[in-house]
Amino acid sequence: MALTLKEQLSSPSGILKFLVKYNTVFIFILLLIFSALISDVFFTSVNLSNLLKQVSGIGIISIGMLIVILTGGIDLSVGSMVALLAVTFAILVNLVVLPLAILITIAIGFGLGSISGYLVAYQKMAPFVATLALMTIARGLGFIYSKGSPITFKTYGGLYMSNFANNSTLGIPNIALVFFIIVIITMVMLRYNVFGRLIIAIGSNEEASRLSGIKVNKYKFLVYAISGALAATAAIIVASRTNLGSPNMGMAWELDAIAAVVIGGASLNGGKGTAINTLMGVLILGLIGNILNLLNVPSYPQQVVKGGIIIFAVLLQRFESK
Amino acid sequence: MALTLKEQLSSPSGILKFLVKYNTVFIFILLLIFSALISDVFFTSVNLSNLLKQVSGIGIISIGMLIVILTGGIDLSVGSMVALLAVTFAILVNLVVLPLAILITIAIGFGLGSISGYLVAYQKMAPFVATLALMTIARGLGFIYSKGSPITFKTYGGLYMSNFANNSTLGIPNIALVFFIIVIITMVMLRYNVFGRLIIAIGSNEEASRLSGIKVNKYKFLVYAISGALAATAAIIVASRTNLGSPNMGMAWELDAIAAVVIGGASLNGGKGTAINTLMGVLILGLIGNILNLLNVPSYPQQVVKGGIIIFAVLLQRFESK
Amino acid sequence: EEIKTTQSSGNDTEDSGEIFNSKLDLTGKKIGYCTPSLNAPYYQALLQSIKSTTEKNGMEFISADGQNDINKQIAAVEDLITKGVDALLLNPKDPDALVGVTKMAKAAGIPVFILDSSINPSADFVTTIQSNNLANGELAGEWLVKKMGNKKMNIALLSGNAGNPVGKKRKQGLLQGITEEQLRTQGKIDLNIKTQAYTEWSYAGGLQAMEDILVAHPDINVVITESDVCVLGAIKAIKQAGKTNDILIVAGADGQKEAIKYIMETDFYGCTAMNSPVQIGKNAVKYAIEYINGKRDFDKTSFTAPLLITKANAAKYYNPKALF
Amino acid sequence: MKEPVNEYRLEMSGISKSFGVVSVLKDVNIKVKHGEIHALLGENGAGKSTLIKILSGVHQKDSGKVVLDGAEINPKNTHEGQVLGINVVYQELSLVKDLSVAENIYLHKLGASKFWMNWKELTKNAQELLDSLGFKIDATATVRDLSIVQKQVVEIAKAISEDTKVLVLDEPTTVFDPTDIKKLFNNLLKLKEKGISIIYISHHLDEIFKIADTITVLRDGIDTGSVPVSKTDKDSVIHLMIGRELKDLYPVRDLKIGEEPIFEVKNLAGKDCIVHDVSFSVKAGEVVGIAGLGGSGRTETAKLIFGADKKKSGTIFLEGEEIKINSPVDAAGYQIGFVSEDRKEEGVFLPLSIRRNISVTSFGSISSKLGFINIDSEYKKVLGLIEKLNIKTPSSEVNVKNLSGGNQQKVALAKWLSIDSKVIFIDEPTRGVDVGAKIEIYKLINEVAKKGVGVVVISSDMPEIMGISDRILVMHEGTFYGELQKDQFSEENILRYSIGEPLK
Ligand SMILES: Nc1ncnc2c1ncn2[C@@H]1O[C@H](COP(=O)(O)OP(=O)(O)OP(=O)(O)O)[C@@H](O)[C@H]1O
Ligand SMILES: Nc1ncnc2c1ncn2[C@@H]1O[C@H](COP(=O)(O)OP(=O)(O)OP(=O)(O)O)[C@@H](O)[C@H]1O
Ligand SMILES: O[C@@H]1[C@H](O)[C@H](O)CO[C@H]1O
Ligand SMILES: [Mg+2]
Ligand SMILES: [Mg+2]
Repeated sequence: MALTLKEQLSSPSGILKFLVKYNTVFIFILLLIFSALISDVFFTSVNLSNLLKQVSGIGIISIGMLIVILTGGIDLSVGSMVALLAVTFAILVNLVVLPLAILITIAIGFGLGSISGYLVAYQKMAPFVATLALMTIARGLGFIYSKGSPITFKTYGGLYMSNFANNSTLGIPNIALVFFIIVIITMVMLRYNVFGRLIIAIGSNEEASRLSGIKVNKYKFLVYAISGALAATAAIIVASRTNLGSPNMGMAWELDAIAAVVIGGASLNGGKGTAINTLMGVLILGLIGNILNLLNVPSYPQQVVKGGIIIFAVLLQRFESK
Repeated sequence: MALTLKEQLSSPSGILKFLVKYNTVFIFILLLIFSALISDVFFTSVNLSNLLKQVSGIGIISIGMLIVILTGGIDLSVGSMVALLAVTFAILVNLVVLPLAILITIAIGFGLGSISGYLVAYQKMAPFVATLALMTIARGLGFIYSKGSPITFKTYGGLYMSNFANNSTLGIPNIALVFFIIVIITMVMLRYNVFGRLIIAIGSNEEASRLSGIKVNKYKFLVYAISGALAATAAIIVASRTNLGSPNMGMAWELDAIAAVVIGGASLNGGKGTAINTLMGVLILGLIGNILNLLNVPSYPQQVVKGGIIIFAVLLQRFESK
Repeated sequence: EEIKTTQSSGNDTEDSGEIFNSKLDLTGKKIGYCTPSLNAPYYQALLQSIKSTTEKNGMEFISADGQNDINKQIAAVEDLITKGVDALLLNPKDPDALVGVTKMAKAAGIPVFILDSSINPSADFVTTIQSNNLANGELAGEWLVKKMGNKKMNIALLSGNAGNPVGKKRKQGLLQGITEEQLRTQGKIDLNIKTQAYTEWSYAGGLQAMEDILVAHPDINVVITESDVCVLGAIKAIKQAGKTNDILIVAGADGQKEAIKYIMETDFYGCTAMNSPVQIGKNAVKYAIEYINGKRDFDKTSFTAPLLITKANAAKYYNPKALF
Repeated sequence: MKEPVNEYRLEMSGISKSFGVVSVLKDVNIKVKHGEIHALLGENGAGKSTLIKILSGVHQKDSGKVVLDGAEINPKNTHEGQVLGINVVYQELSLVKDLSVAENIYLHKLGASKFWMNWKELTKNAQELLDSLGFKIDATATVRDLSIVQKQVVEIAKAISEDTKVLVLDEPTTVFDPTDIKKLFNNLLKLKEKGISIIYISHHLDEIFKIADTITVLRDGIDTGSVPVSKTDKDSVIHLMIGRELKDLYPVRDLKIGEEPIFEVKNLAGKDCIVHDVSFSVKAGEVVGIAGLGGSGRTETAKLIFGADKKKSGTIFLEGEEIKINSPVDAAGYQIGFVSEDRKEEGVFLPLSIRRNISVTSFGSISSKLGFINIDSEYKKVLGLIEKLNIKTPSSEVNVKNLSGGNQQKVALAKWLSIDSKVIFIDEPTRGVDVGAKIEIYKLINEVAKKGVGVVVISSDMPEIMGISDRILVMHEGTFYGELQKDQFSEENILRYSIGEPLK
């Protein structure tokens, strides 16, 4: 009969299942060990903290992407949203008190995401098209509001954010902490919260969900709105790190985010994917870039090698899950 | 019984079906009429021929994208492939006779596409990841081979191609003719050819196709290879139009191509989509850019308006198909 | 080849319009400008300069954006030609790829002015208006050697994006400046560039590149760059690593206001060279007006004067209200 | 007909198969003669489908031997199986929805065929085949647009489109009404005459005794031997299957039915379907059956009421008050439940665990205000239901796609029967469920009704609908043609109303 989680883990086939479910973790650890072996500076605390800082922004939007992908959708607008919202935040931080600036930025992110959500959920537009349109619109607005130039933080609030974004707590960069907290919340939500359960259900069989009386449209709407709010969070973080908001930020980040989610084993058809594996996907992609830089691989071949490592990592993952 | 077009059109419900099936055509015609009304230079033969020239390259890769998407896959590498293959063609055209240069370029495109095809079909990699890796690799190789700079056509063969690419036959630009021929072949293939029917079958229900003894892997492999060959064709065309091959070509074209296919009503889950509607998707996207330029809309707002028109066009399409 | 040079005025005023003499009535004349992209403040500033100068002179301004794609820029120029303009100002994304459309313009009777970037001499154009990227780079390189003297240099190079011809010119200039000056003053070349990274002309790109460089090459004491923008983000990483006293920054362009401010206020940002979008824009419109008035004997290249900005003269070129 | 060389056309001997640590088949033997209809019976999860899939090449056996016409075979995939003359109608529909009916029927040939499609011939052959089966289906139609019955017919046509030696039908009639079943049986008898060996899997024992020659019963992956139909009867077969006697299949309906209708529908009509002028009511504690032929609009009626399809007109009353239902969300909000007949597409979440499937409708009772789920309560509830419905699984964490068909059906039911409803619509409640489990489901329906819920059961299974209903409404061409009270229940009466004729 049915086993509890603990019982399931303690049986030998349970361990195997665990390995399969979290194989991305092992790929990441493998890459980590490998990197430490070939570069003596890789495993320094400075570098690891750099690595974490470098991935936090993309990491946060990847979590938004994950929940959208879980419902079987996709959000191409996140990169441009980061740009527009970074500009928005930079404007706001120079105008109003910091907490308000943060709040309004996240609210705007939520609102913009809602537009995609509305088009997908209530107007039945293909998510790819709806969010592609929003991607263009957000980038355009970013340029319009910033007049094409970066907007620098000028107030004390900006300075505070900039310090926050570049400092660490207990050795972990603050912005990475923000990222990790978001990952943990998402983990908990996907396992133990009704919202999480329902978006997975929707992604694995939308028609069955509808006929189970689930408010499919509401949840589909919400995931895009949340993705927008997370893009705002990422925007605040990346703007604070550079002390300015630029309409050029987040270029093509949507691709990186989708890649992180998919490398984390999620299916673009929906219903499959976990926050912890997405975190691994983010770290794997970040690590590849970092180690190639440390090894001084010139830029052109770097792209080739990067593609090769992605293929290798995913093949390894397949192999493990066999 | 299969009805001919005429029969379909002669019954009232047939007309309705036709309207629904080809509603993208009507959206396009609507945009066309609208454009002609608001810009007096739009409907000049020069402008129309420009428009056709402008869309041919992306159009050709969109057809490759369509057949990949029909199987339920996706090919993110096409934009980078255009870059790498344009460089390849420029190198070759300066080295060997023209027909050979064309042949080898297409063969290389087919070969590179085969790598994605192999990874997806035989190694069961997620198409998004496999082709993303190839996207990075192809762009990197393009930079390596060209040493980062464009390679100019220097021989008579190059001159010939350049003339071909910039001239028209019977008022239609030659490269648009190439595009149209590819569209027609694909149309015929998807309706009357076994290969075409089988890729629809695979995209519609891969498991059932496998159970019916269809060589699913072979066909999945082939669509990526063909997409590669079509990227090569597009590369030859865009290189010839500019007289050179540059590793910066085709930036983000994969997104435009996917957008064209999806605006053409295809489903990213596979099994649904037609060449004629993809052609319309390509023309709609090209037309939006063209008319906004003609109307002198500045670049930043242009992006916003473009996004708005995409949403509008797709909503209209939904409305019509109700 | 003759070269004509005008004085750089810097990014003085927000409102950069200037009225030029014209015998003909310019009302109703159209100036078209095609930018390779608008994804850099520089391009935005250039566009604004052209726009305001055009409008100040009573003409209509039309623009088109190549969206960072060779083929899309060709399409954009074609659309401008279709619309019909009296002069086409073109900032080509690629020196060879845009040759065809200049011929198309000529066939339509439209004079083409190349600005900021270069184009293949076989193109049909009236003149090229740009800053002297090579000479500017050289000035910066020389300055660096003078500053460092015999001290051992471990250099990191921050570039824009792969394959960018303007970036390449500036890099050549920098290296030439360094080696020439070393040969002249020390009789040897000691050029030690330990690494290069691309920043995609962005703050965030520069920051990330610099973080990794500082880990991999802790002994770096000089950063040279093709543009201020590549290094402005990197400064964060340098500060974070507490190395502002150990590293000297030398830029081959642009004289962006943030960079000038650093030069004025700090010691680690050594110098940059003037590449004024305002000036280039003004000059371009000025030449177009001259052409409309019948002038035909233009030099093939019209450089703005090479100019190095250092602590000594920075205040003169600093304008906090400038677009760029 | 040529005299066969071997006594048996097909011999499967010593077949064993495990999925991971779960052993599904243990040393199973089955022998099928030429021109024989051989019934394969057993409880849900006994291993019937698995055995068939080994025969056809979907699964590979762990040990044992399969001999066809005297030669050992080892099909690596279904295509090899097909080439050898083994054609299967699988339990789960597996059609290619974006292709036409004709293409689906000849899909396996397309894979092997030349370059060009011969549309004319393809369509002609398919149409002839369908017509010969006696079902009305347009061969050029896209499969996506067919009803579930029509899809099942296409599956059957697909399997017999090839010259076949062994035809396997894995529960082909679960969506069929009696007339459809009759048509199918006529076809099977014709094939049998041609010497084709047929393996027939069904939980409808009446069918088996009508058509089969021999019976093999599987129990927990072990075969209990084969007997000719003439030498056995229903009770002993049931005993073999579940290891005990079954006294009453249908529970006694001795409960109190309310006076007032709890739920009432007036003049319902659908926007894009045949349903029109539908009026009926259900009282608290009442089980109302809806009978009718395939395509008569029963499913569409339920879906209209539940808000899954668009209504044209009609009013709905719940506990005497008019309510508006525009979507399933509204319906669920009014505590109206609906179990779909199409479990794969509309019922279960195949890639999710049993626990996650069942919980979907019942988070209210096991989660806090903020939506945090009390995992202990969840486990308790789910394990209780697994036990109650006798769902055969090693744990609640098994993905539903790895369950046998009948057990999937139980999961789909558990989702709705476990929560508090006022009215519940159940479309084909026991599709693919074995006799033993059927009782459990009937009991459960009874229990639910006892709580004062109005239950509407749609079923094509005559004995079932007569066994559990208090009243039967018979649908004909989109509307109720007549109503039968308990004392009027008979197959004949139902059929008369179904074809639009008055009672005798
Ligand atoms: N792919 C699989 N992985 C794991 N277990 C499986 C798999 N397929 C089937 N099983 C298990 O094997 C057992 C036998 O299943 P099978 O489908 O053969 O039963 P069945 O006799 O056809 O039942 P039903 O009457 O419900 O269709 C079941 O317990 C099922 O859970
Ligand atoms: N066997 C059939 N023959 C012809 N048409 C059918 C058949 N089955 C379904 N249909 C079509 O489906 C529609 C009604 O389907 P619905 O599913 O509501 O019927 P049903 O009575 O529930 O039958 P079942 O669920 O057994 O298919 C009709 O409009 C009819 O066109
Ligand atoms: O100098 C400018 C700027 O640095 C811009 O960012 C890229 O192009 C160059 O022309
Ligand atoms: Mg079964
Ligand atoms: Mg039904």
